[in-house]
Amino acid sequence: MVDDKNKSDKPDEVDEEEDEFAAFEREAKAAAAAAAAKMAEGKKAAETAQASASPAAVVEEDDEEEDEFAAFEREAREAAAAAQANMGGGASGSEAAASTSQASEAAAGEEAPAGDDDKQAAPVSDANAEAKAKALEKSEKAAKKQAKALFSDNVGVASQTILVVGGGIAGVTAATEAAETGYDVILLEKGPALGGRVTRLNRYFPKLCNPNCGLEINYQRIRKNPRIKVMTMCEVAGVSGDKGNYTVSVSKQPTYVNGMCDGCGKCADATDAKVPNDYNYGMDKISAAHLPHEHAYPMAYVVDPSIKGSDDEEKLVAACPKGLIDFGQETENFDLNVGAIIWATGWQPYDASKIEVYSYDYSPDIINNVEMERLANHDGPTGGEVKRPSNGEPAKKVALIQCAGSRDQNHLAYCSMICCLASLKHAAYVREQYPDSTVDIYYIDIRAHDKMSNFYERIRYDENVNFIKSKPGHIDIGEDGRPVLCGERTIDREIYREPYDLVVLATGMEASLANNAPEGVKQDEYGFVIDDGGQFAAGTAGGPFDVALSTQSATAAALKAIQAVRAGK
Amino acid sequence: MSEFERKPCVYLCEGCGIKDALDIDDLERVATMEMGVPEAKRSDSFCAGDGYETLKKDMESGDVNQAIIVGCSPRVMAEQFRELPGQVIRANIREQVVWTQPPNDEDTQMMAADNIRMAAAQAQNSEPPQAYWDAASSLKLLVVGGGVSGLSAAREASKTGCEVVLVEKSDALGGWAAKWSKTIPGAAPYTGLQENGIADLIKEVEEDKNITVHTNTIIGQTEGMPGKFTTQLVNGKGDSWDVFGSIIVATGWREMDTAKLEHLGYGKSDDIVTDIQFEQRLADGNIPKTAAIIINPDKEIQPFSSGVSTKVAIKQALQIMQADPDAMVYVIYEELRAHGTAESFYREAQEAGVVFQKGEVKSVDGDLTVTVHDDLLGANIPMTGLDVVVITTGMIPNSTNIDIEAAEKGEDQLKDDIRPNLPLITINGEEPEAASDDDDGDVMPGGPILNLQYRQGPHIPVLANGFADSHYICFPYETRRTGIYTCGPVRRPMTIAEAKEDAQGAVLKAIQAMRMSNQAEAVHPRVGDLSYPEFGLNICTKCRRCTVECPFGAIDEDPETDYPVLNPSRCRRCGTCMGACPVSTISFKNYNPQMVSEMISAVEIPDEFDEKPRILVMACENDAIPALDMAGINRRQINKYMRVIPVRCLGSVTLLWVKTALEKGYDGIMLMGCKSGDDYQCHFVKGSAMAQERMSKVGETLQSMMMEEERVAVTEIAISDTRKIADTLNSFGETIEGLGLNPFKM
Amino acid sequence: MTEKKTFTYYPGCSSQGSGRHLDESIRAVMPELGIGMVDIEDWNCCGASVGQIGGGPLSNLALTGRNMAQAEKQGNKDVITGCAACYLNTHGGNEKIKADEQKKADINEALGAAGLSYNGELQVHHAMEVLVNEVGMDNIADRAKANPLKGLKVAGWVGCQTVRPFAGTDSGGNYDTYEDPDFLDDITEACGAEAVAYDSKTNCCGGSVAVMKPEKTLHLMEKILNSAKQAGADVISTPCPLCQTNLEMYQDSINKKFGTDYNFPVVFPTQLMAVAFGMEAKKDAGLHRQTIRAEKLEKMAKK
Amino acid sequence: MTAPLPEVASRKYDLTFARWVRDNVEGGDKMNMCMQCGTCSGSCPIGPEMDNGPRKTFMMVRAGMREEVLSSSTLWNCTSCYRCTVRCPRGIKVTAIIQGLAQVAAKEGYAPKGENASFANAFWWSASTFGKTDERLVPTLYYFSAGFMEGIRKSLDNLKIAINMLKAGRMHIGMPHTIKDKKGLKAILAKAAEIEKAKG
Repeated sequence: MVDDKNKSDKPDEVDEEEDEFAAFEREAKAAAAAAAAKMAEGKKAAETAQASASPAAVVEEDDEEEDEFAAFEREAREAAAAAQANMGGGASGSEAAASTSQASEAAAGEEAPAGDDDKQAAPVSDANAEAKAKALEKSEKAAKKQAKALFSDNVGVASQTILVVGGGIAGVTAATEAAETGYDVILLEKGPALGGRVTRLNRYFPKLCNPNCGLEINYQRIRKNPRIKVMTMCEVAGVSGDKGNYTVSVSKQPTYVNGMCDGCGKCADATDAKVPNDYNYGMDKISAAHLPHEHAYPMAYVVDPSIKGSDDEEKLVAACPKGLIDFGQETENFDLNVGAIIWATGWQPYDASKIEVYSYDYSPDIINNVEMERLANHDGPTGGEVKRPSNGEPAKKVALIQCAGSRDQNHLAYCSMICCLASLKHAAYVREQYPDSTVDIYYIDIRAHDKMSNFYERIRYDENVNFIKSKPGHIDIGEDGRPVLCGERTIDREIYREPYDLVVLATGMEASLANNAPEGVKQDEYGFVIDDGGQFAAGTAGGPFDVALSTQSATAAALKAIQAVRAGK
Repeated sequence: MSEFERKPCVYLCEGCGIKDALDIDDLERVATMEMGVPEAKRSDSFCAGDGYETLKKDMESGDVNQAIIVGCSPRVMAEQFRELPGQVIRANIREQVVWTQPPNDEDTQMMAADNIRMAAAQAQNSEPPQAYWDAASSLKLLVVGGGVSGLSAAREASKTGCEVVLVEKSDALGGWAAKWSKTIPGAAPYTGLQENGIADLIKEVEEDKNITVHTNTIIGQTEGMPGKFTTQLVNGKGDSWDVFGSIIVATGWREMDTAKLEHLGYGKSDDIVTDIQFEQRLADGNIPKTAAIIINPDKEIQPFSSGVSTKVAIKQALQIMQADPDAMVYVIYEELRAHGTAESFYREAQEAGVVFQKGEVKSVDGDLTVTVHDDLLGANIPMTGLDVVVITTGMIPNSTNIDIEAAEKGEDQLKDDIRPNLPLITINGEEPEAASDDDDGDVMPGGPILNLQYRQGPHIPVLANGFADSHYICFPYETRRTGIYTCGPVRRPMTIAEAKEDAQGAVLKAIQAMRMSNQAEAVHPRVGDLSYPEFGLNICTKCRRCTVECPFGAIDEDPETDYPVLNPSRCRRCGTCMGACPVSTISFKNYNPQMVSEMISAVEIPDEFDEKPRILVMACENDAIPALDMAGINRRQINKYMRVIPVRCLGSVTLLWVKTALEKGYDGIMLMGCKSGDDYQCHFVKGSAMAQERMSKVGETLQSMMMEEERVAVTEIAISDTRKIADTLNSFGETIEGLGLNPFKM
Repeated sequence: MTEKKTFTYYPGCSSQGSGRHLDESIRAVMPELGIGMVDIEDWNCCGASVGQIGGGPLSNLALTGRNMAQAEKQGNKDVITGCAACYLNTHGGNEKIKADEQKKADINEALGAAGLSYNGELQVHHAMEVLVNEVGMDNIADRAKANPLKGLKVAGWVGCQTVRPFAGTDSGGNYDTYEDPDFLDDITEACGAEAVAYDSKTNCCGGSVAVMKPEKTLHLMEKILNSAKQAGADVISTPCPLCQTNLEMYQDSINKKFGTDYNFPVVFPTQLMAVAFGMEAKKDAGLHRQTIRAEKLEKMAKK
Repeated sequence: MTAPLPEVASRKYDLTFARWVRDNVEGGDKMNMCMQCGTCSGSCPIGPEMDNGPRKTFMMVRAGMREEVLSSSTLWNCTSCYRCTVRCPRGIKVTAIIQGLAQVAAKEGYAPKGENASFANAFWWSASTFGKTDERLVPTLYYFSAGFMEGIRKSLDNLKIAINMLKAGRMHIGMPHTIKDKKGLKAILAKAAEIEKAKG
């Protein structure tokens, strides 16, 4: 029997003449707990009173086959009620069991509730009562008509369906927000699973929380919502038509798993062929039949095309209990008719080999920032330890080079906005793993805007993280194979040649559609999508944003799409 | 008396390697004979093929209204089962049993059998939830604030078929935007000074028949809940009442206290002005020959140095140069935060001849001599002969109404709940002390905007530095007052273009909230959930734990009787109230203290001679359970004595369950929730924090029962801890085995 | 070899002095690859990089103006030059004249003083650009079948001025990138030799500063030699006459200063080609012009 | 140079000099685009020899520090390798500006004796007189420009090199090569100088 000593500490703000009352109360609870402790299985303990329904009667007797347990339990309740009955001040026993109708309706005080901190003001005769009641009655009548206007479908449109292209955080947000507002959505994803760029990030700034936590909630929303139809391995070839009536030509690549895979993993056991792991940007290998990654939604295996025609082909076909593996699968092309299109095609890291001065192709210890996210991730090639890819030793002296490709006429002319903050994260990863490590951040401006400036302060607090205002001229490879940064420290005018264990290039954000946009899409000079009344950009398809701004723009895009399909012509 | 007549049936799935690792006949015996489920069916897959057809036929015919599907994780194949009428209850024996335990092993079999026992107990104590009402009282939108954010919100809502009431406390619409001579470019090609455009927006709003505008009006008070916000509109002439479905607070920002700019010379000369004052000069065509614009870096003076100040400095510098190409304009900055495509605007200013100078302003004298420590020249340089010195100012959010005096209650709502200066990472383990001492910032002046008649106080909760913003990165419109959304600079510093897009986002969420409350469904994160907490007032002791601890202020107190009163559409169905109630009298139709107690008791506890301990694991279904699934997906071996019950949030775990488990004979109990504290990751704000606080008192109780404190542990598991969760459970298993069996084992 | 295209050839001042062997090997190999060459009539100095500090900008441009005027008279639309500095000034000047009406008028006014004029129809190309864009590696490889330089290890040192000044501008012939160009290694391979991995590919030797203040730039040249040694090269091949001369003539100052023992032959790619084409070591390849003789290459060459 | 050089500014950060460089030095129109990132100074092969380097020079121009800029050693150490120009993220013609400033410094007499300017003058003398650069006279004139004794010393240093070049036939013996129409070239150059002066 657990006594309830631990109940003595009341919520802190209860006022002082409480002691005597608290003693009684503890006693009552002890009695109630004692009864509950002897509960056996079977009927529910206490009838629950409907909070807002008609006044619940005092607990009736249970029906006939009430066994010995229920008697005990009824006894416990009466003891509790009795204990409260002889309490000073509090409501009397019977009243305790009386129901409360919607208190707020009847007796809201006029001005802000005065009285002690934890008790709402006793109701004063409320001159506004009838005004409120009249307003309420009027609004209830209006609500019926309003519901039709707000949630009804506009007849004049060929298709009310909203197409979302891209299954990253922006696409998933736009799809769920539009579907939960009552509209049918088709969500196209080029890859085998949703999650896009963020599911391959280790942490988000500024909270250093894991991106899959937010994605899990979004996947729950998708699982529950019949209005969202997810189609993976699909890419848009072209768009024609106009607001309210678009025809979108789609091509779907085969995964050679034809039908509802339940993720049992038998096909993976049937082959030891390995392929580069796209999830980790090819930094390690994975079975040719694999889940895209541990948090993949939809959780379905995909088979790498390299198996087709290899001698493992039959083994895989035989291994699948549901007989889903079919190497006859071809690319399918089909058209969709939709009312509005949300481009959530996201971004890709700028190709670091194009920045020839930084010798990205000449040393495995020179990586880009998305590869650093994989290195530090538990599901990454090294299981989360930031090591030198060349020899596997811990990376104790790390350089982070900002504006690698961004703010550069020869590469990306705009600032990609997230790289400074991503590098602050990377400094945190290294410092957390190796207390004796040093991280040098080479920057032009640390652009930590708004609340991110707190994040910048919190990292700057660590004196092993040095901020060096300089953009390195080039990177040589030292005799010992370590990358050597060469440049000028602009503050103290010193020319440096500094070797490092690991160099992370904070490469910028290039719009995925920058160089291969399907025709029919309006774009700006950098390849970011521009709204045109029926097609809208969500997230980084429309510009360099962080996740908070991407999800904000995706929610706005959902509204614009809804307005487009409602307005019709 | 509940009239729901349970017709359960067990569907034993044998596919995915289950029948190779478990004795299905034994499982069927447990489900039917032991747990009394009338019928059990088997198939290689109930998610497809004829297995699925059988399941579908059973439920559509009404023979079965509780399908207990024993197989894979509830996170898989849910799309298949969502169309079936009636309740679907999942027993996870694939990811959590077959993939984490050795096959054809006695303990594996017992674990699977226990999972079935728990699922059956769950079915016996759960019923499908019913909607608390069949229609909302109102589907009208209230927008507070007549600046560009509020005007845009009103228009966007009207364009989506929604009726709007727009309330503005001053006598004119337009807010700050009406004062700007030119504005910052917000779209491609991201260059070029823009026309203000606010006059057309005001005209659109005034001519829109869907929108009713009330100027000189503030909100007297607001009570009720989404779908039924009864609000008093107060203006000089007479108060009026109206009822709204949801509310958008777009009260924007106010100027910072310029007294804090003294060290930058403000006040020493009329020609040392703020950017707001300078805007007026630009509007009047009063163009200086030489000007220095200081991008004010100080964190203490304003919440933070925002991107907006940088863009304003660039805009005003560009205006001078375009008016007079021979003018000399110096923009002095420490970090030039022209992030994203604003880089093109920065380049445009450089092209026009504006000089950008990195340095720290040491002093600004009355004769307009600005002494700058020019980092790049490495010297203190006195800049003389300036006509004007402009200082950019920060945006203080109007999370409170500065024109009315502070309310007595709810002061703690206005303190930032993030200590912004705490170092982010712990280095070699020891707890870092805060970078700066003032942990709890000063309270914001001014009274409540909406004067919410909520038990927890009249204000909308704010984050660091007073901005009424979401704490989450993936959910920018998440709010701790359901149905009340904020947009524009009250949320974070924004330009006009950003505020217009933000208004679109907030309007979508407001309309969505109206639709959800109209259907009595929960909003994010448990979207669509019909269940809601019911209070057994007969044994309620009015201890107020539920009303105080509810993260969303959904429970008020009846002014006469002090009993808790639920406002159902405010509720997010997380169960924190259920976890708080000392007498466990709060329950949901499909998730209640009784149900989980039964599930705990349903597990077969081996007697002490079998040397087989039992560990109860109550894990958050949003992060810890997926992490456990993923440990299974990666085939990581896990302690074979654990029995896992998913909970909606760790905050819903009640002490009754711990007591039941200890009495039942469990040897150890582990609670797994999300990270708490300043950078909390709990989707219900403080579920795991609550659990830690409540469970901290269990230690004394255990000692009083001569049991070791280590038997009950609370740990924080993130969704990415798919390796750590296996190690945590295994090491806890070893601790328990070290402590020996529970002395109370019957 | 049938003549494919004729260029007006601008040899430049170094062709009569320190860069004679570049001029000789160019004159030898180009016809072999179908590139006809006619010297610019009475060509004058281009002003190189330091020239413009001596004279004013317009008079400097006039030097190029005169060359262009002379070349225009001879009819061919395309001018070819082998020296980086000549290409920099002639091509740069030519583009400036063509792009700016005012400059064109001033130049023609100045040229008028000698009865000359230029109306800007010419296009100036670098010898390497012609080899890459006009001739192409396959033709070189075919021609080099005569005497492939088997076993010769060559460090391709492109240097800086040859590829950089007009990088990225379409007028720059765009035959290779400026940070990591491959054309020199391609030529080496086409000649049957082995192009070693060479990390000082685009390092600067110090250019005119090396001529004026050698002590300031010896460490740059040492790095270039050291990388070639590390890479196991037998010879360094460079297209720029100033680079060739600097690296060759300062090797003993470097050895004195750094205590090294470099004795590294520095040749031109056109010399490698001449040998690979089976042409004469002296007359065509000008191997006798090396102050540090390339013995291994000489053994391979036909006498 | 077209417009006359403004005198030293009365106050720091006076933009008159910067605006003058913008209008009169090739590539100067883009100089204000400099965001002080340091790529140019960081890429310069001879960076350590320079007192300020191109980046700081641009900042000093902005700060109106005319004297310091024109007498800085940076202007005389540029090997014109163009690395700074191709790498500048803002597309500024760094080499052209530095060499343009060197031209101004030489014209205004800031060029230190015995430095590149003397070599440049010798080079220009040979080019304008013979129409060709004589690889023997130009270095010799340069050696002696820093004084007779210095001239002797430098010539001896390079004697061995000269002999090698002679042996290899890469140093011409006899009168310097010249173009045929020397008179015509002289006239052209004179006219060009005259046009330039007229532009003032």
